[in-house]
Amino acid sequence: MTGLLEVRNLRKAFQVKGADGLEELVALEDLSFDLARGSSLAVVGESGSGKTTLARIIAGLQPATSGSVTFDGKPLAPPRRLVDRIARAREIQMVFQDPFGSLDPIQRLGSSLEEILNLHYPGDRAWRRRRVDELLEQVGLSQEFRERTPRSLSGGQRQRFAIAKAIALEPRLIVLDECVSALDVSVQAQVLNLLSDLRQALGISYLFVSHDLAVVRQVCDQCLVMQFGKLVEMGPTQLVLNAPQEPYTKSLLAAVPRPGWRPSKRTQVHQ
Amino acid sequence: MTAFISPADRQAPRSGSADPLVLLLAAICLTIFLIAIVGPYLAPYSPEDADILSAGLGPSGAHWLGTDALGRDILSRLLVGARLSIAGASLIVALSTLFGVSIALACAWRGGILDSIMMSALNIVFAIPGLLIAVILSALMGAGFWPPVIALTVVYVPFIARVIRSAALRERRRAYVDACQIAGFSSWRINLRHIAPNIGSIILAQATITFGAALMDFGAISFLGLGIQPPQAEWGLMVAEGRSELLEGSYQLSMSAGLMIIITVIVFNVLGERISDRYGRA
Amino acid sequence: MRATTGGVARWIGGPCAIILVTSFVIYVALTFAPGDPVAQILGSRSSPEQRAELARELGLNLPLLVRYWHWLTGALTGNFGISTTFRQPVANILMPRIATTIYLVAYSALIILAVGISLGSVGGVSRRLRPYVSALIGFGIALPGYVAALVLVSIFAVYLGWFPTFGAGAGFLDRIWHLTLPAISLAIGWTAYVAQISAAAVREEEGREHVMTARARGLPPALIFRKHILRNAAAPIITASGLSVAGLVAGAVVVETAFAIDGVGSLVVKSVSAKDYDVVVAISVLIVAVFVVMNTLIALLHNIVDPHRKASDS
Amino acid sequence: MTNAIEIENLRIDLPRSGFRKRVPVINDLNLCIEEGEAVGLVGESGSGKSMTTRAIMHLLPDGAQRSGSVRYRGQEIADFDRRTLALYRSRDLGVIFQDPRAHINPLWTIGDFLVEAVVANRQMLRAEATDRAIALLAQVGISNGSQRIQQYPHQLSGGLLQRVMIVSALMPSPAFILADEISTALDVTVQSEVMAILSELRQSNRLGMLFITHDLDLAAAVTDRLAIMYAGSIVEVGPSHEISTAPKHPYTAALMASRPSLTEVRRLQTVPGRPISAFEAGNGCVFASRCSFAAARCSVERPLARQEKDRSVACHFAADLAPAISVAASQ
Repeated sequence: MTGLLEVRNLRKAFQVKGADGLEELVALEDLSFDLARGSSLAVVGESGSGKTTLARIIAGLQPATSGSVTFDGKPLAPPRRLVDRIARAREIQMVFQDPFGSLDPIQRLGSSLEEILNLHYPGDRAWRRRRVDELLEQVGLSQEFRERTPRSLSGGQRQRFAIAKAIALEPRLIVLDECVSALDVSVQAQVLNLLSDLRQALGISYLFVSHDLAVVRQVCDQCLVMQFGKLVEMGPTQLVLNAPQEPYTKSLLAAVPRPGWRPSKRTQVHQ
Repeated sequence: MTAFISPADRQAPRSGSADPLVLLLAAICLTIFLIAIVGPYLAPYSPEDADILSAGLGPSGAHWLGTDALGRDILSRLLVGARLSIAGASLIVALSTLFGVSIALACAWRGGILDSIMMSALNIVFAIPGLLIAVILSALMGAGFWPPVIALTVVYVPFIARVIRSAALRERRRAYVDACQIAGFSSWRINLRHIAPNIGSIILAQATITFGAALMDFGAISFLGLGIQPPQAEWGLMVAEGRSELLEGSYQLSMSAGLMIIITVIVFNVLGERISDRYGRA
Repeated sequence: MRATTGGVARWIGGPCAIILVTSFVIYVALTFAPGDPVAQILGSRSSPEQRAELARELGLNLPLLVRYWHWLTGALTGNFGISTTFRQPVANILMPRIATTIYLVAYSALIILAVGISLGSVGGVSRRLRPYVSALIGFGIALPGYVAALVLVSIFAVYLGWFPTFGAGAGFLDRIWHLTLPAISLAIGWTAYVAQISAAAVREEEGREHVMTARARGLPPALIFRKHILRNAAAPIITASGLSVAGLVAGAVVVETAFAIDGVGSLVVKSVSAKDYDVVVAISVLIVAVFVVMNTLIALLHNIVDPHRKASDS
Repeated sequence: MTNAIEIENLRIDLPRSGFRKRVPVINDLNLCIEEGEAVGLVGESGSGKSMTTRAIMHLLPDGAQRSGSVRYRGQEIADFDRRTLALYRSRDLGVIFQDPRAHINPLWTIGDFLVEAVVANRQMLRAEATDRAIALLAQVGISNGSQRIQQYPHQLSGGLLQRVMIVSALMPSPAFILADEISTALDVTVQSEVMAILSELRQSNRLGMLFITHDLDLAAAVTDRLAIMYAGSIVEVGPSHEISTAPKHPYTAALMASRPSLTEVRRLQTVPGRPISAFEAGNGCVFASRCSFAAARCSVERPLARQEKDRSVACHFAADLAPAISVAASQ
């Protein structure tokens, strides 16, 4: 099994204005991991763990401060030129947390998908229309959605459409940044099942960023726990969640409400 | 962080039907524009023909709004004056919106040095009061139609750029812009096809409100004697021409021109506010 | 210690730099303005030799930067050049007029702050009065100062005879009497603007969650309004008030002309028409300075009002 | 035991953009909370949970129309005069909101926020109140209270700020706590700690509580009874441990079955469609459009809540469905 994505010594620091001029805020520190082809890797952590920064770097929205990201054997640099951006778009796609902000509010769904297809695979109209219908169907939206705008969609429908946009280019990796955390539980289940189905059908890899351990278990076979920008623990999801090695992972697991659970004062790990 | 759970946004069955008040106001605006275009053909008298014999007449069947001190028909001058006033204000709005929006989009998208240089340059223009710029530029270029138009364009560009820049920045931070980048779209496409249409209502509202201000300021410069020169007709100039008659208790000239300005400005302002209230927040 | 020197540089150096840059821009712009000041002074029948002589005397043959430097050093010692129309030093002409304009602007500023903020608060809080207040505001914003001036004159001066129609008066009470109508016509637009911003800020603050918390805790409505609504809405209200007071100085140009008041504003219009550029430059720089100082004051006040900035500043 | 809060046939209509008339957001809601009892109100977005807390505070949004009754210790709160209402809000209720950063005025210090209500309502003098605030801060695990009260909200983390919010609710020694999604914005480890503190304080002071959340497991862990809410109505009420192990209403069961589990991977049960609001519900059962057991009767006739010992279920077929539902929920 070769790695689809190899991350080595990744570091990201932001310059922020502090009390004494500029200060360095480290979001990621010396992070290394592999994502195997066809595998689904969860990145788990609480707020401030740097997981969203990692997702944005891999998707090409932010440059890293140092370290390297290799995709399919080729180094992945921040796409400065348009050609690079287009090339990256066909390899890696992303689904965002906020289902209400991540879609252009006034663009109809059909036109949104066609815009993407037209840019990457300029073909005849009939083919594009067929493909749009196919994509909508794949995420469980009927054809009548083609003429609707995101405004008239519920959160779950929006998120499913965002997934349709992500798979439209048949990428090899989809970065999912907290993509179900804003959804109601009953709707979240629909999206989680959809993600599992799509992975089986299309063989896409996921980098699944989440704070929710139960959700992670549902979608991912590999799991990476982060805290304060550093890697805490990594391994097969089942192993990490059933037999956590690190105290932080244990405390994280202990804090998740479940039947018979009682809140405890000593779960928060202070630095 | 949780802003997107706000119930107003959740389903938003925003009805596609337009606001009736907006339609009515838009109709009035169109009428004003129409008057500006066909006004000269509707005028019962020539606006520049002085007739000392019929000077200073009150309203009558022959002269609905009376005549001025030179015996010119006030209604005719109002109708003809609409052309210069409205054309001046429209040009100012069109030019300042064009430049303001382009600067704003470029600054918001690029950020960094371009943004800070642009914004400090605009801040320096801001540091000089608008009317003062207009007065100085009129001095530089001489009186007439174009000097106040150019001067007021310079004055309004920073205002528009500032408002639109902050709207564009807000828009740029929304996740759909990231999504567009990830889909491989070019910066031009993202700005022109996605960001600009989404802040379109803000641009429209800003332009509408600027129109009112431009009409008033264009008139002010003529009022000061630095813009349109007599015997041409322009509303602000007519207000100034009526000043001496006012002291003698005859107020048709100043008041009719003043009222035209006020009504036009109110209509445009209310329209602008309605647009931004109703369609501004996406 | 480092922070204090940095603060001084920011609060004093920045505004000074802007004044310097704008004064240069204005000076250069007007130097290239059409119309020859030498010809203005000597009249058209003067000989070329006479003109060259005067030009040398006035330093017009020197390079631009040197001339600006002379002007700047002069200006810093109160010498703004010589007016070609009045044939007197600019400073002598300006002094009495500045006093008049300050009276006018201060009078208007008082009206703006008192009426604008209270009208805005009422419009922001009272659901019942809101439509009337917004109608009033809408009318005020759409009323150009020069039209307002004429309306007020025709009603209160010509028809009722309560106030004089022109002039600035002498002595404090006479001045107040003379300047009432001009001050009101100057203030109307800006009052409406301040009221509009205040109403919007108060309304927005009123809908905030922390105000709901205050209500849920049973705090008295008057306390909620003062401590949680008005206090939090202060920032935009300060900005609007500061901008309008600065804008008054420019607005005086129109209103002083309309009421034939001998102030700085009417002088600039006359001087522009007469191509008396030394006067125009002096007044422009003066107005810009007031504008810049007001903007700095706004920023300072913001820092006092907002603990977030206060904390990151110290 | 007496009831602290009784809500009877509560209906709230709100004006809504895009609609001509007001539309209901809460419809025929009935709920009683005994003195000292903790009740969890569980529901998804748009179910009307937050509007219920606002009805209890008597702090409805502009233009809201309310019918039915909300009583506190037997007295109708709509009949309170201004003074009584202020005292009821300040002394009887302690309210904790979801997002402390938005719900605390950023321009005043923590100390000012904590003491202002009790001082303004003449319950305590400022010095007394400050001492109490510092003591309470210590109880919620903030030991350096005398320094904290001089700080501004932006200088505190979300978890600390939520504890400050809890202290502010406890300042006037209320009899009843209203907690609206108080841990949603917090990380799980912080949530666990804040909830533990709140439970402890509640038990030692014998406070009643209405705990509002979308997380059924969390609610079950900190309350005595649960009320499950859907589309502006309560569909099921009962003791927390019973509901969370043996739900009787199809919606409760669906909610549990769609939640992924920490311990095993299985195909999730999904509920088709999205959560609806009260005004979309029509005349029948509020859940009828998404219920997999729905029959013709369900979409025309609204089921009444059937009381059975200490549980009540609003479903026509609650008795018949029991076996099917217990299988679904335990999956």
